Amino acid sequence: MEKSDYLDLYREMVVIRRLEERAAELYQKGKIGGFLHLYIGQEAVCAGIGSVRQPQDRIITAYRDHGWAISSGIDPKVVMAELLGKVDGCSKGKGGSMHMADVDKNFWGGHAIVGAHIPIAAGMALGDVYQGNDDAVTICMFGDGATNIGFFHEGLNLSKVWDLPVLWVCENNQYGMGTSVDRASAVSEIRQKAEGYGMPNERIEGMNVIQVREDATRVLDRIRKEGGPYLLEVLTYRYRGHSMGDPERYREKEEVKHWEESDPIGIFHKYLRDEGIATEAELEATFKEAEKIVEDAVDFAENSPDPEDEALFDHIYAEPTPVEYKGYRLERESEGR
Amino acid sequence: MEKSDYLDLYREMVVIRRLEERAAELYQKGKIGGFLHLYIGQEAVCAGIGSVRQPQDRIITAYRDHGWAISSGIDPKVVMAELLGKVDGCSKGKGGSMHMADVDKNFWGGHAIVGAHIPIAAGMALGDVYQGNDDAVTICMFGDGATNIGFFHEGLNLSKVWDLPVLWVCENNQYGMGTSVDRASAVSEIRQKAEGYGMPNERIEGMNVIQVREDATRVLDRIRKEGGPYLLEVLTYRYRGHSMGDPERYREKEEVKHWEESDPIGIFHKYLRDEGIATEAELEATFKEAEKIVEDAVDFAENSPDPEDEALFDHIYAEPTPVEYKGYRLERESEGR
Amino acid sequence: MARMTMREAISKALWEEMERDENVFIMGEEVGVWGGTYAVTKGFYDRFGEKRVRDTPIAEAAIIGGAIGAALTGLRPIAELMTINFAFVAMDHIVNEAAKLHYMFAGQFKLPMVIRAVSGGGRQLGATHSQTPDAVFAHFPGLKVVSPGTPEDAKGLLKSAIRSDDPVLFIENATLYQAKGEVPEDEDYLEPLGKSKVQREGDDVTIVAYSKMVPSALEAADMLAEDGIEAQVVDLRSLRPLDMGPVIDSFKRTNRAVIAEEGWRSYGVGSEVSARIYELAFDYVDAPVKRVAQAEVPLPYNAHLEQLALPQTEDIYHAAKEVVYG
Amino acid sequence: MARMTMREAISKALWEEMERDENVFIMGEEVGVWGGTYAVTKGFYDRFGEKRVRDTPIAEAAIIGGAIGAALTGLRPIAELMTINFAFVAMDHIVNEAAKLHYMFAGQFKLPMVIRAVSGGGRQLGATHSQTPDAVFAHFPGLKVVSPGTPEDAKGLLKSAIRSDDPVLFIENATLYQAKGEVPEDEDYLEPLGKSKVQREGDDVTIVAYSKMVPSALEAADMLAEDGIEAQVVDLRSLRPLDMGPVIDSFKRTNRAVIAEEGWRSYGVGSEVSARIYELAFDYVDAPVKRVAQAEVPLPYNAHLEQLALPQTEDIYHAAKEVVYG
Ligand SMILES: Cc1ncc(C[n+]2csc(CCOP(=O)(O)OP(=O)(O)O)c2C)c(N)n1
Ligand SMILES: Cc1ncc(C[n+]2csc(CCOP(=O)(O)OP(=O)(O)O)c2C)c(N)n1
Ligand SMILES: [Mg+2]
Ligand SMILES: [Mg+2]
Repeated sequence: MEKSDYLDLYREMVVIRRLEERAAELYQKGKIGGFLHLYIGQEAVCAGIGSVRQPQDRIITAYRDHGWAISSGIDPKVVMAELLGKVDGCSKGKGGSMHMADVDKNFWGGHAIVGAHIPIAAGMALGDVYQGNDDAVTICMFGDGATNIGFFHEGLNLSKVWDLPVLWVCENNQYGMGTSVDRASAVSEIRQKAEGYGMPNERIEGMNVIQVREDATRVLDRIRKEGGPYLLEVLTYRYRGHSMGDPERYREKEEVKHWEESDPIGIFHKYLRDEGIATEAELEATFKEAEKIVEDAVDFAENSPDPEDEALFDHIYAEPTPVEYKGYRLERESEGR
Repeated sequence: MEKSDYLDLYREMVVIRRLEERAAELYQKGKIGGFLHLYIGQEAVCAGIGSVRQPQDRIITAYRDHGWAISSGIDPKVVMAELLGKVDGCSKGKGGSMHMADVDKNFWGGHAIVGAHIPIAAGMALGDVYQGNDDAVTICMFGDGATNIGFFHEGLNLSKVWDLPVLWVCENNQYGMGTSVDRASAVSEIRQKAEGYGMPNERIEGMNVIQVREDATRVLDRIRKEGGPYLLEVLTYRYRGHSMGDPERYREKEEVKHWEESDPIGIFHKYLRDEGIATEAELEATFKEAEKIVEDAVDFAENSPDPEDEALFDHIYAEPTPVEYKGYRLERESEGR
Repeated sequence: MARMTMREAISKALWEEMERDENVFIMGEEVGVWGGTYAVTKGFYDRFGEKRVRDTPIAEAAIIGGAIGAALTGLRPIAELMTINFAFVAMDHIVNEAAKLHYMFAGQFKLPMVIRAVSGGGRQLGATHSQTPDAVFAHFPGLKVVSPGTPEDAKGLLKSAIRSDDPVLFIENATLYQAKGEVPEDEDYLEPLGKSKVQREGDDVTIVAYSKMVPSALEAADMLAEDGIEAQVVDLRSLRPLDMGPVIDSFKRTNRAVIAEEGWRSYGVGSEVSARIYELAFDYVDAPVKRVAQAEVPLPYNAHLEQLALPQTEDIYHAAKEVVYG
Repeated sequence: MARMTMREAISKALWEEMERDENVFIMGEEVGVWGGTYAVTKGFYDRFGEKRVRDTPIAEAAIIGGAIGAALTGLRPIAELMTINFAFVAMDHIVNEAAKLHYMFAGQFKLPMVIRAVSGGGRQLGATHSQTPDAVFAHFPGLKVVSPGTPEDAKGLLKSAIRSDDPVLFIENATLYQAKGEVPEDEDYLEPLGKSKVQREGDDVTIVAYSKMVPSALEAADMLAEDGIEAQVVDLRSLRPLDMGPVIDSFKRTNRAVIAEEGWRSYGVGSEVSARIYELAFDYVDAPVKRVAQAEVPLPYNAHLEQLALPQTEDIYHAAKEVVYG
């Protein structure tokens, strides 16, 4: 990695963090609605894996997707616009926080039903194999909680039976909403579940972006060479509640504090400085750039218009298809009542 | 075991076999309809486990349930009547082949949706624990194919997280319809799936009823002592097609022949004779008794009446509840049109 | 009577039934330590302990399947699905197992269980989390489907559902949790399952509604009253069984009807009610029955578009005026 | 034209589309080595190989989820669900993913996929295996739901479904597989999705039907003709979109209608069609529209009871006579 690559990675992580912080504020102000799941604390995972994945590698994740959207190359402006439900958002305001995607960047969302995207990921990998895209790996993220749902089982089994090139990444942040791994899962190490599928697996630490990069590189190489799926459990932590309005009765303040000591941005900052890759001043400047990027994103998003009313009926189908019913008001208007 | 117990067990296995053979004939004659899944070849499993389970142990299985119905204590007459859809059947003709049950015998069916009964079994075990029925084990059977569906995953995980006394029994007859284990499952030993739940497990041979008895006794004892679930994979084979009308393109005649050499009835017969437990003449006599029992069952079933028309509307709900619609003809009649 | 929110009424019903009967217990995601995603079971874990307030893994089929199994042993589980959108993950257990086991085994199996689930849109949760697919569940004989529109009914119906020996899908509406009303304090206050109820009297037009659309219909009725039109509001409360009695009684006087539902129109609740009105009161029809429902799109995240798609009080008001004036 | 069974017509449509487009492939339980549970894909495995005729584990969510993923990469999967009863196991993927992904991501995702499933009762398969819950799927915008009543339409509609860029649930009826009819041999013979079709002309009464009820309606029409009543039979063919055009055209002449469906009546197909007839042709109604449907019970195993519950040709005949003579 060049120095600039390091700084790019650092900037990206700060952008992700900062964007989440601003999103939380905008949520409090009522500018963002619905559910908002912040990625704060997990940045090393998306930044690490995102920085080593190849363009042909498909990325697909759950609803905690802002970090992955940015690491996949979506402009923070576009991410923020989607959060505000604006027409310049990556899903034109129709998807919101949980449904970011940019197909051109090979980023396939953002899926809100726990675990439902897991079999979909297997299917995408099948698509690549079928079409002879031999070098492509589908990288599919899900939480620790998601590994208890049937979709996980069916998806992992299929990927192994059909020997599909999928990197299954469990972002184990130790809770599914308020339920700790031990209270929901028969095994405390998620990687152990792969044993039931005879699937190679490992657990890695997820707070050090450099380490995540290296591990991900190694595992992606292995899949490209040997084919077949691999389960990577990445141990991480979310500093904020599950979503906005989480009473957080399920964990102690001390536990959060403890994990904040391994803040992935702090660790990377220290590493860059201690290794002499960048000076404090350079890091400071990069940090400022990141903040500016996010402020610009907020401005952009706030100035982006709402979708037109007619957009309500776009994209129900890919082919021209009559709308069954437009709601009482619009039907009335269109009938000139 | 007393000598009479041995002969009872032998008789039971022959009854099960013979009942299936007669059912196949009655199916060909159009007296049995729907799907008919024969248990022939697997008799040692239900006879072995059924003979050592305690009355408080709940039995629940899939649609291949005639053997389990008999081993659970349902009179073959009643089983045959159900196959013919008659009012004297255990489900009064409403359930048919796939839905035998007798709650008084703690036999909870007969379930036709692959794997759907697995979480139900976990719930029954929960019910026992909740109510302090400490000595009860829920014994839940399913096929090798069923271990690939999400229900299996959710049910096994729950049983381990809540430490429920369930004996999970996979009757691995090596095919789910026409798909061999290797083509459908990531691991060829089903027992290995238990590793993903940190669950004790083992694979046993399923053609020798004495061996199955011993293994089941040991495992049931263990559950009663130590609590928690256990996965027992029982290797067996079905000699007939998956159901009537199976083209059997998926296996060689030789393979079936090979397994017929380990016919569980033949093995037990030989054992009883070689160990000097019974003479050939006694076995012959017992075999005849079994045949007679089945013929009586057929007579009984054929002479049992169809349910009355009104039975159509019984048991939609446990509480008196209006029927939403009785069909055009009956509505018409009841309105006197 | 005490004034309380729908959330409190539901919570009270659960609490009282838990106190009354040891066999009643709750299982679902975040029902315990968290106190319920919508705070309905706040305090329950402390009072009743982890035996009776059971946090589950994220595994909806295991939640419903597990509840079925427990019910078979004589317990009275209340399984919470967090939202009805996740019911599809457990769909087989709801419609193929819970709805059918009693019948298939000729009455041998009893399933005294309740499935609680939150339905409805309007909170910018996007297409997968905002559905009102209630009619879909009501299609299946063997299941009872109940959805209250007022705090009072919420309490009385939920208590009846818990005491019922049949599987009941109890659908709540998240945007109604704050709605207030007078609620009987009697611990044996029960509302019968499968009975519609007149929530407002009027002779000019019948408005049929349930759940979220009940307060909307009542609001619309107030607006109509200012125009001199008296609307009778009939709350279905139960979608299966569907009690047309009070609807038809009203319709025979008003000869005009509007049906309001939050979900999609096609193959929805309004379809069935409309079809039955014509079947049961053909000779009383003075004007075409009107249906007010959700625009048939997967609900978008954007607040403005979402509201555009959802049926509004004004829609009911306009529909009623049109049906009265032709 | 060639005379063939519905099974052959469906098989032919699949075969031709597989030959035409490399991106078309089949996945599902027993579609390959076995040749399809209902023998629809017999010979496909030998011709197209295991790459394109893929036997799956028993894992319906993986089948539909996998097909969705493959479709996203540009392939045209045909996922087979064996029977629609197992669709509930994959319900989330059908209604929350397949039906919504295109919309939620503002058109970025395309899902050119077909889900084939067998619906219907009458084969003594018991309550869990005998359902006709087609309306339930048709409730969801974003999905297209098609169900043919004749071999000809089966071929033309299935080919259109495979070529469509939208997710299509294609519902077949097992008891119709042996039904025979003339089928165009043209490899580009396509029937448009979302269009109803008149299967018989008549001026006295409109019979609306689809799938299994189409031949029943035609039979009933023959019986009626002997009584001097000429029925027009309109085959919906598609439940979503639902094309009322030909129904209303016919109804405006006949002023009387019977709707026949195999599934349960409440919240079924007839509800929607009935409600729409009154909405679209209120001034033309001469008699109450009648619905013929399945008795609302989980279907029993016993053959006699099962047939008692299922709608019969005679029911359509009687309903039509009643609607004509009042
Ligand atoms: C099928 C389903 N059930 C429940 C939910 C509600 N829900 C949303 S997120 C979540 C917790 C998921 O935990 P985990 O997989 O660990 O991911 P994390 O939120 O920790 O990133 C739950 C229960 C859902 N969206 N889908
Ligand atoms: C959810 C579901 N999918 C498919 C089927 C159709 N089906 C019935 S039995 C069966 C094979 C099951 O194989 P296995 O679990 O090995 O049991 P076995 O028949 O060998 O006893 C299939 C696919 C079903 N009943 N339910
Ligand atoms: Mg988590
Ligand atoms: Mg098997």
